[in-house]
Amino acid sequence: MTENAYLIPLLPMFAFVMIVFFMRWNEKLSAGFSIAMILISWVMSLVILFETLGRHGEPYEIYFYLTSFVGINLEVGFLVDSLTAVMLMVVTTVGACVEIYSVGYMKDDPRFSRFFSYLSLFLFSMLGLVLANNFFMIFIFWELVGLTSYLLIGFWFEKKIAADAGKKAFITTRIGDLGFIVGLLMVAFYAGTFNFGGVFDKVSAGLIPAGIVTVMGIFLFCGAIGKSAQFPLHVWLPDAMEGPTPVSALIHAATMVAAGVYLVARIMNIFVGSAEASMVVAVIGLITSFLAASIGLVQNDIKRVLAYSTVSQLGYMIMALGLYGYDTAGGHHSAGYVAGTLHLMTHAFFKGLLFLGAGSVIHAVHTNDIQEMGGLAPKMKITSITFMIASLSIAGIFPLSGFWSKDEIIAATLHHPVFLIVTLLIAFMTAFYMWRLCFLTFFGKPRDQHRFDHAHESPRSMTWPLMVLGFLSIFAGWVAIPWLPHGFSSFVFHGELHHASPNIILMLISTVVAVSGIVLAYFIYYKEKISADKLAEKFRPIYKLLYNKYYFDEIYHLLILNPILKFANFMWSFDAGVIDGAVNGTAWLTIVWSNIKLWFDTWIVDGAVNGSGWLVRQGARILRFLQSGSMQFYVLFILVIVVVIALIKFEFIRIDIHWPVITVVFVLGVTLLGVLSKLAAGSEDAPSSAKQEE
Amino acid sequence: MGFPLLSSLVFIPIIGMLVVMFLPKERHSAIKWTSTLISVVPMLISFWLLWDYFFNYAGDAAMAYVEGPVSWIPILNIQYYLGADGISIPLLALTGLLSTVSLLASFNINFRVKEYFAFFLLLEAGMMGVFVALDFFLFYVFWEVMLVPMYFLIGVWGGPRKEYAAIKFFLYTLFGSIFMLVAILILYFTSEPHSLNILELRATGSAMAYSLQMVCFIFFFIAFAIKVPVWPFHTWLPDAHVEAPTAVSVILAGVLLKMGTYGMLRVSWPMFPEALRSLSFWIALLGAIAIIYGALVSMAQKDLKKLVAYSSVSHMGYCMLALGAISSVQAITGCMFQMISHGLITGALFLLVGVLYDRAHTREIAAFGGVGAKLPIYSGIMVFFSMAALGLPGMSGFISEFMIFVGAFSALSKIMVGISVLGVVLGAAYMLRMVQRVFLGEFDQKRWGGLTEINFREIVTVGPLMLLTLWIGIYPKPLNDLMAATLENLVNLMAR
Amino acid sequence: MFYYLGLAAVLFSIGLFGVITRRNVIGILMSLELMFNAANINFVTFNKFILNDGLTGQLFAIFIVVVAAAEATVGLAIVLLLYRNWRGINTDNVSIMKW
Amino acid sequence: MEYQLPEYNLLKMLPEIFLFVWALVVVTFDLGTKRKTGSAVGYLALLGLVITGLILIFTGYGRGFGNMFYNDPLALFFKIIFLGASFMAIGSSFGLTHQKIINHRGEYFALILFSTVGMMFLSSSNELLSLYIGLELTTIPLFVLAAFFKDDKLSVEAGVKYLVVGAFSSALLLYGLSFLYGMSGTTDILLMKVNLAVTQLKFEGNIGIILIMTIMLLLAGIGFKLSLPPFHQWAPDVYEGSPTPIAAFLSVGSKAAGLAAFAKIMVNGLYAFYDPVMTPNDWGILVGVLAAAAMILGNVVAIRQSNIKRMLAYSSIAQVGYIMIGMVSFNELGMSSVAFYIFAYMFANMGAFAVVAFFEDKTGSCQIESYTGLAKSSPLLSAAMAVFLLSLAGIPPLAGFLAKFYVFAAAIKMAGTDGAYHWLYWLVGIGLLTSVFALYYYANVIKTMYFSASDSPYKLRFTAPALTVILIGLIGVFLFGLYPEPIMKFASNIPASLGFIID
Repeated sequence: MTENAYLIPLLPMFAFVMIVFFMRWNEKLSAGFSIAMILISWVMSLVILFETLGRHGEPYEIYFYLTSFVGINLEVGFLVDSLTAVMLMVVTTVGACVEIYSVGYMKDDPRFSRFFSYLSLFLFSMLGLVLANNFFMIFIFWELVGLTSYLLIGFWFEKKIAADAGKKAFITTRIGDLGFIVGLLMVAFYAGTFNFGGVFDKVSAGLIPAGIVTVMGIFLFCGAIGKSAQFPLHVWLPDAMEGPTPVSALIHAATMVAAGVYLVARIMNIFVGSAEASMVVAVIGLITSFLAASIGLVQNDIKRVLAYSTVSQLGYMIMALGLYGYDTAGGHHSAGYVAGTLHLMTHAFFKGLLFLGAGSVIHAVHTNDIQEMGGLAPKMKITSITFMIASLSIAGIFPLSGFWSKDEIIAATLHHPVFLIVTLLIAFMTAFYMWRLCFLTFFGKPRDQHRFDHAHESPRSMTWPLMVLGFLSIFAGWVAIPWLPHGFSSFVFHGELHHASPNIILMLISTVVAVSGIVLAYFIYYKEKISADKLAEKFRPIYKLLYNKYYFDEIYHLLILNPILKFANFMWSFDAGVIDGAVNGTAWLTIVWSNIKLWFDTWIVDGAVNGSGWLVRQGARILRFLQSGSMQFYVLFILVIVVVIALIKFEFIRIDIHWPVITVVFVLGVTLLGVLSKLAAGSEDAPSSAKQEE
Repeated sequence: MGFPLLSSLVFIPIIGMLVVMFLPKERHSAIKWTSTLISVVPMLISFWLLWDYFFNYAGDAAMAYVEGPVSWIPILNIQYYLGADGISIPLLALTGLLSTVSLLASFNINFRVKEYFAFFLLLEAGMMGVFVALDFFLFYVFWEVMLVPMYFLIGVWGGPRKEYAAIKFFLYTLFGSIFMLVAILILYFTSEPHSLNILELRATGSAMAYSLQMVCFIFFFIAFAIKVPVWPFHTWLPDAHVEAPTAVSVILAGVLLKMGTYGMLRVSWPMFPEALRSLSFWIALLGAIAIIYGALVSMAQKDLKKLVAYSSVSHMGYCMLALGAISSVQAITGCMFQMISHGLITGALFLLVGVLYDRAHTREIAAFGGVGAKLPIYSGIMVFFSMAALGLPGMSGFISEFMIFVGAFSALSKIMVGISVLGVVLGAAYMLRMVQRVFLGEFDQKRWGGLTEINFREIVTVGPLMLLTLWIGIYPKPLNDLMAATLENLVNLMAR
Repeated sequence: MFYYLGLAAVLFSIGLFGVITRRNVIGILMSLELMFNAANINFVTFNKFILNDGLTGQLFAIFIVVVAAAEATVGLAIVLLLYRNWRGINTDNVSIMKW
Repeated sequence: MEYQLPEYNLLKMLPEIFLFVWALVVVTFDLGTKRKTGSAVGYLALLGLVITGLILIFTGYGRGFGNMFYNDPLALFFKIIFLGASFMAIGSSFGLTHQKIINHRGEYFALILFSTVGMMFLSSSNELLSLYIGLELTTIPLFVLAAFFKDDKLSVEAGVKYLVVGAFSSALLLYGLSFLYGMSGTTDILLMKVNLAVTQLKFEGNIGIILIMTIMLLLAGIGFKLSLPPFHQWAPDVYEGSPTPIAAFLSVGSKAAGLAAFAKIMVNGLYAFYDPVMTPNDWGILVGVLAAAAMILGNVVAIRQSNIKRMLAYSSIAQVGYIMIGMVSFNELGMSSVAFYIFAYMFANMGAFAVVAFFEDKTGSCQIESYTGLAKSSPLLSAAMAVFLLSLAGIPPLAGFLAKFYVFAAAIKMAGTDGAYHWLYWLVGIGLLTSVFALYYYANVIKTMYFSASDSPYKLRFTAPALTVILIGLIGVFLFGLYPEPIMKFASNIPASLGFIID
C-alpha cells in the first residue's frame, strides 16, 4: 500500500475533476462522491500508518524526474516516513469529518457542490504537500494550498470583507513565500538538488558553509511564517475567519496553517545544522504565541478568539521545534521535536473540534459575537459537551491529549528559563480565554433572548463529526504517554528506542497553571465576582492595545501598503508622463508655437524628444523664409551658396597675383553688390511678405 | 529535403490573403471562414513540425528542415534560406496556434471585413517568416513586412486613439530596425566573402574587434529591445495594446513581443560574445527594472487591457533577466519557457478581456464587480489565467519563472535576483486586485443584468491555451527536451 | 588673353547683377543673355590662346548662341503670358506660391 | 590643321532620331485633324515611345560621331528610364487633355517627346558640347510645358520661375564648362582627365582656384536639375504650379537626366583627376553635405505640407539626397546602386503622381484632406497610392526598400574600405534617421485615406490609360522588389562605362 501512497492525494483530485465537469448539477452526488473519496484515502493512510509502524518509521521514497536541466533536476515523488504517516492520518481524518460536517452546514447554499469541489482540491494539495519528497514539489503544493484557501475564504465573495480577506491571506502568505523562493534558489544553488535527502546529506556533511545554512534556513522559515501565520505575518489568519466555518476548521485550524510547522519539522536537519537559525525560529514562535494569546484574551468574536488561539498554539509548536534545533545543534538532548509534532497532531484534532463546535453554535444563533450568546448548554448538549472537552484539552488538563503534548513542550523549554516562564504564562492565558469563551457561550443567562429562543441542536451530520473529534481529542495524545515503551517519541525518531523521561513536577506545574486560568475565568465570567468591565477600566491602555490587536493592521497599512500604492501610482503617472507627455507638452508648445499644427507636436514631443521637435520646427521656419517664392531670391540664394563654398575652399590656397584671381574678385564684388541691393529692395516689400506669414 | 514545409508556412497565408482579396466584399461569413480555415493549415503544419522535430531531430543542435540556400539576389549574395531548430519550432507552433485562435476571435469584426482578414493573413506570413529566416536580408524583410498590416490593423479597427497608437507603433519599430539595418550592413562587409547568412556570420561576428562588436551588438539590441519591449523602450506597448482590437493585441502580445527575444537569441547573443559578456549585467538589470516597474505600474491601472499590457512588460522583464544570465542553460531555457507561456497566458487574457468588452462595452475596472456571480464559467476561466499569470505552480508561468530564477541565481548577482523575486508578490497583488474588483464583491444587477455568459466560439478560442498552460505547467519535460540541445549549443556559443 | 577673360568675367558679373536686381522680367532675360555671352567669350578665348586644335571652342560658342536664342524666344513667350495674367511683368508680383 | 572626318554612323542614334520625327508626326497629325482628335494623339505618342523602346533594344552598343555619342550600358539604362517616365507621364495626362488642354494636345505631347529626346541624347553623349545641347533640349520644352495652362496664374508663375532659375543655372553651368574647356583644352570627357593633369603640371598646380570655381559652377548648374539643395527652391513651386504629369516628369525624367550629367562630368570626368586643393573626396564631402541637407530638409518640410503635390516635391528632394549618397560613395557598387535607385524611384514616384493626377482630374483638388476616406469609395486607387508611398518610404519587400538598402550598402562598403571616407557613416546615419521622418508623412497620407470613419464623397471610376499607368507602377514596385536580379545585373555594368574597374 505504501508504494501506492500517491493515490491518497489523487483521489480527492479525481473527486474535484469529476465534480467540476460532471457532477456540478447534482449536489447530493457531488458531496457524496467527494466524501467517499476522502474516506477511501483515510483508510489508505490508516494502512500506511500501520505499515510505517511496522517499519519502525523507516522512510520510504519513490520519485522520477519531471524535467532536468543541466545541474539540477525537478523531480516528482513521495516520501513516507513517520512524520508523513502521522500527518496523512491527521489530514484525512479532519478532512473527512469536516466534509461530512459541511453537508449539514452548507445546506441550501447556492454553490453547494462547488464548495465540495474546492474542499477536494484543497485536500489534494494538502496531502500532496505532506507526501512531497523534495523542496520543489512541496513548494508547488504549498502554493496550491494557498490558492484553495484563497478560493475558500472568498467563497461568499459577494461579501466584500470575505473577498478582501481572501486577497489579504493570499498576498500575505505570498510575501512569506518570497523568502521561501529565495531559500529554494539557495538550496538549488548550493546543494544542487531539491531532494530532501540529498540536501540534508550535504548539510550534515558540512559541504555547505555554516553561514549559508543559517541564511538558507531563515529564508525557508519565511515560508512557514507566512503559511502558519507567525509574527509578523499573522495578520491574515483572523480575517480569514470570514470564510465558511468548516473551512476555518479544516484549513485555518487543523491542516494548512499547520503546513508551516510541518515544513519546519520536515527540514529540521537544516535547523539542526545551524543554531542561529533555530534560535530565530524559536524566538519568532514565542513572540507569536504570546502576542496571539494576549490578544485572544479580549476578543469577542468567537471565531476570532479561536483564530488567535490557533496562532498562539502554532507559535508553541514552532518554538518547540526551534528549541529542539537549537539544543541538538548545541549537542544537548531535547524533547522539542516530539513535542512539536505531537502537538501538531493533537492540536489539529481539538482545534478542529472547537471550530466545528463554534460553527454549530453560529449555525444555531446566527451570530459570532459571544456577548450575544449565553446559556446555550441545555439547548445544544452535544455541541457544548464536545466543545468543553476540547477546551479542557487545549487548556492541557490531565489526561486529555492536549495535556501530554503541552507538557512535552514545556519540557522542551526546560533549559531556557525565559522560554519556560513565558510558556507557562501563555498556557495560563490559553486556559483563561478558552474558558472565558465557554462560560460566556454556554453558561449564565442568555444575553439575547431572541437568538436564544431560536437556538437548537444541529442536525446529525454535524454532530457526529463533533463526537468523533471529541473522542480523538481525548485519546489521541495517549500515544505519547511517557511510560509507553514504543511511544510516539520513539516512533518519530526512526525506531531508535528513546524515552522522553517523564517529569512529574513539570506536569503538576502545568496542570496547576491551567486550572488556575480556568478558575479565574470561572470567577470572572460565571460567578461574576470580578467584573470584566472593571478590569478593562483598570487596565484601559493595555485593554485597548489588546483589543486592537496591537494595531498591526493599521501599522502595516501606514508603513507598507499605502507607500507601495502611492509609489505605484507615482510610477504610473511618471510613465503616463513619458507616454503622453504629448498632452501637457502640447499645451505648453501651442502657447509658444501656436502656428504649428497639433499632430506635429504630439508626435514630435511624444517619446520625450521635445528638443529635436523644437529644432525641427525652427528649421521649418527658416526654410519657410528661404522658400519665399520670389525667383530672384532663389537665384541669389544659389549664388550666395556657390560663393560661400568657394570662399571656404580659398583658405587653403596661397594667394599670388595670377589671372584667375581677378576673375574671382570681380565675381565676388559684383555679387556682394547684388546682395546688398537685393536686400535693400527686399526691405521695401518686407511688410507684404510678413502678411504672407500669417 | 522533401516537401518545403517552412516555405509553405510562410506562403500559404499569403496565398490565403490573395484568395480572400478576390472574394466578394459582402460575403462576410465566407471571408471569415475561408481565412480561418486557411490559417488552420499552417497551424497543423507547425504542430507536425513540433511532433516530428521532437522525435527525430531534438537530439542535436543543427538546423532542421533546412531549405535553400537558394541564391535570390546574387549581386549582394542575398539568399533564400530557411531553417528551424529548437528555439524556432515552438515559436512557430505558438504563432500558428495564436493566429488561428485570434482569427476565430475576430469573427465579431463586421466592417471592412475583407481588408481585415487579408491583413491578418499577411501578418501571419510575416511572423512565420521571421521565425524561419536564416538570411539576414530575408529576416529583415519579414521583420518589416509585419509592420504594415499591423499598422493598418491597429489604425483602422482600433479604439479611439487608434491613429496615434498605430503611427507610434510603426515609427518606434521602424526606428529600431534601421539600427538593425546598419548593423547588418557592417556585418556583411566585415565578412569575407560577403555573406548575409546568419549562421555563417556567427563566426564573423565573434571574430570582430571588440569595439565593432560593441557597436553592432548595441544596434541589434536597440532594434530587438524596442520590440520586446525592454524597459525604457516600452512606451509604445500600452497604447498599441489598448487601442488595438482584441485579436490584434493577442497577436501583439503573443507573438510580436517574442520576436524581440527570439532575435536576441538567434542573432545578437551568439554573434557577439565579447560584447555580450561585458553588457550582460546591464541587460539583466534592465530586466529586473522592467519586472518591478511593470508590476507597479500595472498595479495602478484602471483599464483592464492596460493592466494586462503592463503586466506583459513585467513578464518580458523576466525574459530579459534570463537573457542577462548568459552563462546558465537554466536561465535561457526559462526564457524560452517564459516566452511561450507568456504567449499563451497573456494571449488568453487579452481574449477574455475582449470577451467582456464585447458585452459590457467598457474596460473600466471600477465599473464592474461581482461578475463572478453572473458569469461563473467566464470568471472561472479568467481567474484561472490570472492565477497562471501570477505564476501559480502547476501552470506554465510558474515553471518558467522558477527556471529563470534558478538560472539567474547561479549566474547573476544574488541581490538582483532577490529583488526581482519581489515581482512575484507584486504580480499576485495586481492580478488579485483585478480579480477582486471585477469578479468578486457586490453585483450591480441593474447595470450588468444583461451580461451573457461566454459563448461556445469564445470557449473554443481559449480552451487550447488553457490546456497547454496546464500541460507545460505540469509536465514540462517534452518542451524542455525539445529545446535542450539547441539551447546548450547557444550557451556554448555565447561562452566563446 | 587675360584681358579677354577679364572682360568675360565683367560681363558675367554684370549679368549676375542684372538678374538679381532687375524687377523687370525682360531685363532679367537680357542679363541672362549677357551671362551666356560671357561664357561665349571664354570659349573663344581659350580656343584662340591656350589651345590651337580645330574650332571646338568656336563651334561651342555658335551652338550657345543658338540655344540662347531659343531660350530667349521661349522666355519672351512666357513673358507674354505673364503680362496677360498680371497686366504687368514685375517680378515681385509673381510669388503666389511659397513654402 | 587638317581634319579627318569621324565616322557618322547615324544608326546608333536611330532611337533619338525616330522619336524626334515621331514627335513632329504627332504635331502634324494633331494639326491635320483640325485638333478634333480626342485622345488619339496621346495613344499615338505612347505608340511612338513603345516603338522607340523596341528600336532601342535592337540598336546595340557602340559609338558614333567620334567620341560624341556613346551607346554604353549607362546610356541604355537611362534611356529606358526616360522612355518609361515619359510613357507614364503621357499615360497619366489623358484626363488633362480631355478637360483643360483642348487646343494644343499635339504640342503638349510633342513637347514631352522632344524633351525625352533631349534626355536620351544627353544620356548617351560623352562630350561637353553634345551634353550641353542635350541638357538644353531637355529643359526648354519643359519651360513651355510648365507654363502650359495659359490662363492659370499658378502655371504661368511656375513657368516663369522655372525659366529664370533654369536659364540662370544653365548659364552658370556654361560658364563652368567654359573654364573646364579652358583647363583641359578638350570637350571630350575621356580626354579631359588626362589633359587636366597636363594643364596642372603646366601651371605648377595653381589651377586650384579656378578648379574650385569650375566645380562650384558645375554643381550649381547640375544641382538645379537634380533640385539638390540649396539649388532646390524652384522645385516645390514649379511642381505645384505646373500640370501634374509634367511635375511627375520633372521629378523623375529631368532628375535622371541630371544624374546622368552629374555622373558623366563629375564622376567620369573629374573623379580620376586628382588635385591637392580639390580632391574628389573634398567635393565628395561637399556633395555629401548637400545630400544630407536634401534628406533633412526634404523630409522635415514635407511633414508640414497640405498640398500633396508640394509634399511629393519635397519628398523627391529628399530622394535625391538618398541617390547622392550612392553617387558620392565613389565605387562601382555606388554607381550601380544609383542606377537601380532611380529605376525603382521611377515606378514609385510616377505611380504616386499618376494617382494624384487622376484624382485631380476627377475632383480638381490636390489637398491631402480631400483624400479622406478614399479607401472605401475606391479601394484600388488608395491601395495603389499606399503601396507607392510605402515604396518611397522604403518598406520591404517593395522596390524602394531594396534601392535604399543597395545605396546604404554601397556607402558603408566605401566607408569600410577607405579610411578617408568615414564621413559616409554619418551620411548613412542621417539617411536612415530621416527615412523614419519620411515614413511619418507618407503614413499620414495613408492614414487620411484609410483610418477615417467618414466616407469619401468621390466615387472614382478608372480610365484605361490611368489604370495602365498605375498597374505598371504597381507591377514594377512589386516585381523589382522581389526579383531585382535582372535590373541589378544590368546596373552592375554601368560603373564600367564611368571608368570604374569592376573587381
